[in-house]
Amino acid sequence: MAGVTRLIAARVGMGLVTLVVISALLFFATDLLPGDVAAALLGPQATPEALATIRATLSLGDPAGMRYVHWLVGVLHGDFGRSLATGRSVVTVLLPRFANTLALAGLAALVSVPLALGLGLAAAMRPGGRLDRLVSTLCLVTISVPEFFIGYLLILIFSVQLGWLPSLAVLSGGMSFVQRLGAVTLPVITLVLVVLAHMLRMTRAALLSVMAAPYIETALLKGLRRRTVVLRHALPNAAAPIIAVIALNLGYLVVGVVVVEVVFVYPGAGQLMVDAVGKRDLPLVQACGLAFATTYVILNLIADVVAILVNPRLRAA
Amino acid sequence: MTAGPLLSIEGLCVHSATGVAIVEAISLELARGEVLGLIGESGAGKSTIGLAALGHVRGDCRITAGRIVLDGMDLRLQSTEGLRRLRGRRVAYVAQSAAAAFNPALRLIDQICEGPVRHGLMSRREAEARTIDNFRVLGLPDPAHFGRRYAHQVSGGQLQRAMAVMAMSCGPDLLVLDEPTTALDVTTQIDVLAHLKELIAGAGTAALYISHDLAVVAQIADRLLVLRHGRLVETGPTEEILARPQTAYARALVAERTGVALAQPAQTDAASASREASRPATAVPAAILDVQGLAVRYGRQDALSDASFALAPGETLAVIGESGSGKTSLAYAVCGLVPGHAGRVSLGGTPLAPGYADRNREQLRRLQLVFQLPDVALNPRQRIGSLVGRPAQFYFGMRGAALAQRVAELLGLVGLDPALAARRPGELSGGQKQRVCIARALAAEPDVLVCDEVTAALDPLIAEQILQLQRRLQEQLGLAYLFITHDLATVRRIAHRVLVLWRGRVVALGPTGHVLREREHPYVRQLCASEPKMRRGWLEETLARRADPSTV
Amino acid sequence: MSAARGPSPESRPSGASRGWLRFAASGAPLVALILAAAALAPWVAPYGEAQFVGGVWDPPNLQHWLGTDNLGRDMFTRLLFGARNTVTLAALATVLAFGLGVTLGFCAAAVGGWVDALVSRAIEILLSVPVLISALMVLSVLGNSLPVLIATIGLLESTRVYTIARAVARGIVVREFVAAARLRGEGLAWVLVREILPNALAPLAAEGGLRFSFIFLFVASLSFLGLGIQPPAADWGSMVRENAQAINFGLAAPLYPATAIALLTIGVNRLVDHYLAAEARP
Amino acid sequence: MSPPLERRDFLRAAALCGTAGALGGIASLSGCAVPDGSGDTTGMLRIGMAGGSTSDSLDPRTYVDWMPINIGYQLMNGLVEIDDQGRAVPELLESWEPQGDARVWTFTLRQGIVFHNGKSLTPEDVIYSLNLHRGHTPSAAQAVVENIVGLRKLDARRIEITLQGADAELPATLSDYRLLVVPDGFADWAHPIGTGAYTLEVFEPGVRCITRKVGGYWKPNAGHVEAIQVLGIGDAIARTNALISGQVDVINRIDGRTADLLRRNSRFQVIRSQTGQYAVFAMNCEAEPYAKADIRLALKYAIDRERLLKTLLNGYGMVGNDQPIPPNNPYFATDLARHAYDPDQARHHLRNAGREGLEVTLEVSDAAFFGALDAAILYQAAAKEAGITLNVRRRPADGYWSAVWMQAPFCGSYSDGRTTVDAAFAKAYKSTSASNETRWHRPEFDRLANLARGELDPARRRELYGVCQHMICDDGGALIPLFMDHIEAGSDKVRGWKPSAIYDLMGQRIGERVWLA
Repeated sequence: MAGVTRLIAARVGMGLVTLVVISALLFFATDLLPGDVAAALLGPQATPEALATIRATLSLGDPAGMRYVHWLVGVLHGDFGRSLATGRSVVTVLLPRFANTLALAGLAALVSVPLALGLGLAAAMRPGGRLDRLVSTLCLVTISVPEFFIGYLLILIFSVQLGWLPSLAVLSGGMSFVQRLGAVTLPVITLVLVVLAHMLRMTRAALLSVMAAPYIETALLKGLRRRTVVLRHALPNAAAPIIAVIALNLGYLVVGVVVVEVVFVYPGAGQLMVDAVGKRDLPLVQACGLAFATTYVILNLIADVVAILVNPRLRAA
Repeated sequence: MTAGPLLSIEGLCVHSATGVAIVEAISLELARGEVLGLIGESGAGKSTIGLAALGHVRGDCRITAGRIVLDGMDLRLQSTEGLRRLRGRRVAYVAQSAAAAFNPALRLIDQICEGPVRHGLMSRREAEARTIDNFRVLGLPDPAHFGRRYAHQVSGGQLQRAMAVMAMSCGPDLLVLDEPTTALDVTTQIDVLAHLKELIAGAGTAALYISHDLAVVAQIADRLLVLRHGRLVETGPTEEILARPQTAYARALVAERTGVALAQPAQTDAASASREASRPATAVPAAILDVQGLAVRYGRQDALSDASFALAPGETLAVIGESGSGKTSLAYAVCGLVPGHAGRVSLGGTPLAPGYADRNREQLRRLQLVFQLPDVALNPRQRIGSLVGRPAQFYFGMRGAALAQRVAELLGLVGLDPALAARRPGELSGGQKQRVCIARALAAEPDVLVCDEVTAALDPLIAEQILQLQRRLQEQLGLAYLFITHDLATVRRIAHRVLVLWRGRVVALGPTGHVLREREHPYVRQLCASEPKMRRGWLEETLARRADPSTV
Repeated sequence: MSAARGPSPESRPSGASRGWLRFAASGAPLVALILAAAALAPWVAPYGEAQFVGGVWDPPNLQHWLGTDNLGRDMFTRLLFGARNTVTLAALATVLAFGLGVTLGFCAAAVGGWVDALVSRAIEILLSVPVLISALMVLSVLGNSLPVLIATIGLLESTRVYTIARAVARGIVVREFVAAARLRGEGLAWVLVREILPNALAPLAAEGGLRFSFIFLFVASLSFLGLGIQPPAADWGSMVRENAQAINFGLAAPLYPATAIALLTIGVNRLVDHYLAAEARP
Repeated sequence: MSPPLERRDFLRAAALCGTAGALGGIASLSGCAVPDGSGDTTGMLRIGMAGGSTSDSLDPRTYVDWMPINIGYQLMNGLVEIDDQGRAVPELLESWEPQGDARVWTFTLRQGIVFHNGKSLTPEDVIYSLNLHRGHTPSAAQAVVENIVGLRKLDARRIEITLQGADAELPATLSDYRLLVVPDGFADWAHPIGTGAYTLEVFEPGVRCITRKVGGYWKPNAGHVEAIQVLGIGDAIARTNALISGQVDVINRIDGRTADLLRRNSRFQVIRSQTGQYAVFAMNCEAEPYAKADIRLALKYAIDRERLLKTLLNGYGMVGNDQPIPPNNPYFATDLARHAYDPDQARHHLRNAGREGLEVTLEVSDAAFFGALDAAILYQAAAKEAGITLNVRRRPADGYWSAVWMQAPFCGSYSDGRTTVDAAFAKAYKSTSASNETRWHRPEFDRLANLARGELDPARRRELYGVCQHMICDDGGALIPLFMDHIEAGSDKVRGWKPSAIYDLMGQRIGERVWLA
């Protein structure tokens, strides 16, 4: 296991470097954008004096480099700074919404990963069979429709026409668990439809390429059922590519769902970041960026570690 | 258990998806406990027939005609479920490369016990106990815990025996062995062969033993069936075929293994002496390649330590040893593929940088490497013409018509039809591909050709032709060969001098005849004793005579 | 995505060749039809690309086979011009993404060492920033003219192509024929172009099909944030966005561009499978 | 024998399944099922509105978007209210009268009004609240109260305001949504204390806000519903769906087509307010080629206002005539020359300016006003007929107001209706205004506008304002094609809902005005 711990240490180190670089990238990129938080906050009718006062209070005048270093020093002391727009601590603003994003991504993953694996396995059992063709059709159709359109269609059918599910995924303290689940059902289904296709296609491809291996023929010639051969012999060897694509899609679920949040009015971190960039609220942009980046680095780390644990040859290294 | 033959195949025909006939009108019968040898070169359809005995066809081929009756049941009429219940229980298969046949992600014990348990023959505990017994019978180390290992943690020979245990785990009536020892070293091959024979005889199992090596089949098969291009050439009891081969093809097979040369002068021990004499009589010329204190280390393992030798122009130095003896490391180090090696390699007197990247173009040109497996040494997407022509273009800047002309010349030189230039490697046979590799090496007009077991992957007859080609080229072009091999017959046939490697150290170096006659080092003795001879009973004699049976 | 994807399994030669031919071909005519529409749009289209011809979301009738869009322009004409813009935009972006992604991916695999580590880290950084945010930033600073739009999409997509290309190349670089070429003294360029690239075409093609369809969905998302293609040019992704509200009124306006995207995606991916099947048969 | 890998044959199935699935779901809306009122607490008014963002705060000085303004009116009151006829009526005040030349005003406070924290309303509170927006303040309302130079408490019930320039309509000016009254010295804006009918229970900026009834509200027939929940729903389609599926009772900012659709269904009501909100394509009068009056006029005649009204707003609006005062405003100058779509007239002006074959670029984004992009495309087609090549350049919505507005020589802009004509002029037409987007500086106009503002005699004031409108219409750089109605919709359960003269959702006071049947 020494190999694995060494890999984790290297990856964590590399991850930290990545995070610092991302924070710098985000900071200077947002700084490049025209206008600043004062103009964004006060809107078109702002008087020059009003703009000046805000800029002074938020010390926007200092050079970008200094503001960044100041922010970085703050982070090292665990203080992620305050939102320029509302003055509230960035962490208190981001945490609940990031929790929502993770919850939505988690739920979508909980549904889509087993579904993708199950359907992928079933399709690999009888390649070219009825189920295989149906599954491939579903994949190509869901891949080729924009997410917001899938969202609108689902709302139209389940919320407007049938009235079974709310179209607004607004979560409030007072809601019971069932209500909360009901509220996020449609966005979860949308996300599942978006990521399912990619994972499923990959699972099926990985399995079928492993099925061409000589040890599969040996297993079949031992008189084992095709189902047993796929599950016990093919799956463990196809695990690495499957895990890689699952990690990629989980990354998308967390990082790329801004559009779904807008359509379902879901208070997630994606919309928060778009607003923060719009308002040039640098500390908030940084915090959101770091949250997304950390999730991505962790996901990749987990994927690599699991890929090693599944493969005995690497595990023993 | 019906009376009559255990397995009878009548008029079997198998065609590929594109309609090419792979096997035509093959009929055979196999009694209970009898061992039938299927002998023929690759592409003769041996494996296809073996697999047909399990009702299985590879890729997109189809059994187009014939009946396959196993113990009274016609396999072609069985449902998939019916076939499934038969496989493993009544008829079992042993693949050629055990390393590829074992699932890398599962422990050996799980894969072996899976068959009997899934077929409901015994409980998991019983299966494990039986497997451990079989491990002990086959002489595998630490039988109780051997099964806990994974395929990559076990040597080739041990894995092959584990494969046999797996096949026998359900006590099948028929065992199909598809070239079980071909991928092994000579010395390991003997042990595995002996244990297989013992296992089959012990259980009274019938066997179809498939191989392209007559000497090996002769030791184990009661009757032989000679095949060529999917057609039956000759069949009969083994002694009959060995003593009096009827057809020309059978005679060629027998001759090839007994060292009875075809048109060439005899290549017996005496022959190597005459080979040695044919070297130019002038004073020993200055060495074209000189290696001093060559050592290679992979991580904590010393693959090769302190190898020193010299190679004169036009001379062939063979390097022989088992797999893992460091012979490939030696070759790769000389060519610069192992930049971390110690010691000095100099070409034509000037020392070479350890890594090929640091060598100048001229040095790279004068030293060419030919790989063992022609399939992977040629880029599948390039045409033969550009593959062969590229060195000429790269080193000598040949273009257009001159290049095309040079390519035709080279293909001719290696005995290939120049029209092949337009084809892709995928459309050529193993032998043809190896000739292309050699032609590519010659295009650079090298002084030294490093050949890494170039005939190991080829059928005996084809290998013979490659060796003759290389001798002809040596005489015509004055090429020096550093010839890596694990086959003594090859050494006798082509090498002026030989270097014997054992576990990374040089145990013998000198003229071929002298080294093979004196046999000062025990390993050299064992090496010479392990070459299978064309007579029944040789296997048993060798085992009895063996000094320390543990040298595996 | 560390998986080295060999040619996708569908590529294994299929059963009865008759069925295979009929089926695979059905990918080609679909794409050909769309490409023809794209090429001939200005001459074939009944109206001008931005010409107002009727009311808003008029139902299909004789003059307007597919009715009109949210501004009263002929839907069929918009689809034809949309084909032209969508296909050119997606094609150029795909070419850029693959050019950049494959070159970097192959170099990282072939050279390895610190080059590999450095480029992979840089790509990982780009991958971890939400795609829409990075697009928003780049397009806001540089403005969203067509070339900038193509460059941005191409750059962002190249990060995903990089991971695939690197994985595939790593599988090829260890093969003997690459060692043979290097032993000869061949330069990196020859190794990449003549040794690695020909063998990597199959898996990259499979990914190319997917990338191509992801790209015009990307354009739709960009237009969602007001960053899409310059008006009044039509592109299918934005057309779905502009007409999405018609769905609430039970009108099929957004379904035409959405179906067009679906058909193009299916056509392209089937064409790729057709190529893979041909490739797999030596 | 493992079955050979048969080629998949699903193209027919894929095409069919794609279209059929989507089409199958669509039935005409009239027959849709009635949703169960999930999560509906009795007596809670649920508003789904656009105009919220995560950086909103309840401090009136920072009000930029509509959600905080709506919530502000639930918690606090202003000095003056605009009734649905557009007249300024006292709210926390009882009465007011100007002295002499409308430069000095005395205001009398209403008595017996108590803040939520029990403190009763005093002149000090009003003075403190007004001063929040004066002098060194980040508040954008600074421009609105700029004219006040003196603010004095006369006695326990009256305060005196002295102006620098006379303003006959000072009360209407004081009805600005940012001039809300809080206790003297109050600063804890996370928990505002006001005199409104409701107190704050939950506030998640841009997402959700719940306020609950205090009881004993001083204002007659107001503050009926038990509680109000305001949800921030930025996407128009999401808002519409939320209303139709019964998750909210009221939504704002819907487009003309959705309005017609909802009208056809008896379960919903549609409210249309003509508040003087207008879209404008602003030309920079100091930049070529817009410096020449003829060019400006040519561009004004080259736009087809009727088609814009029909296609963009589905009729929900009024044709604009390139000046900020809407036709339904008492001061509207009825004798203005109509700038109807007239390509020949446009060519005539081009010839005068010597710029046949004029080519200009209009920069827009949907951030300028709802449908700005589509308006520009329609304008492009219309301008072509008049021999003008109008290039439309779409700019990203992000940072539009800092990167494009007031930077690009010809760009889209917007103005919501103002309480007074003077406020409208002060916003973008007086040379002193910071947001004079057309850089149109006419001292004569400033003089007349200020004169009119101070004029107490309404007839004279109307006449003066008329001249001003003529100047903007004929010579100004603002091409105002449309006045856009505010359209909002809700379930028929909401009662007492009437169109408003200013802003939408009854001047953002819908919370305290409506009740649930």
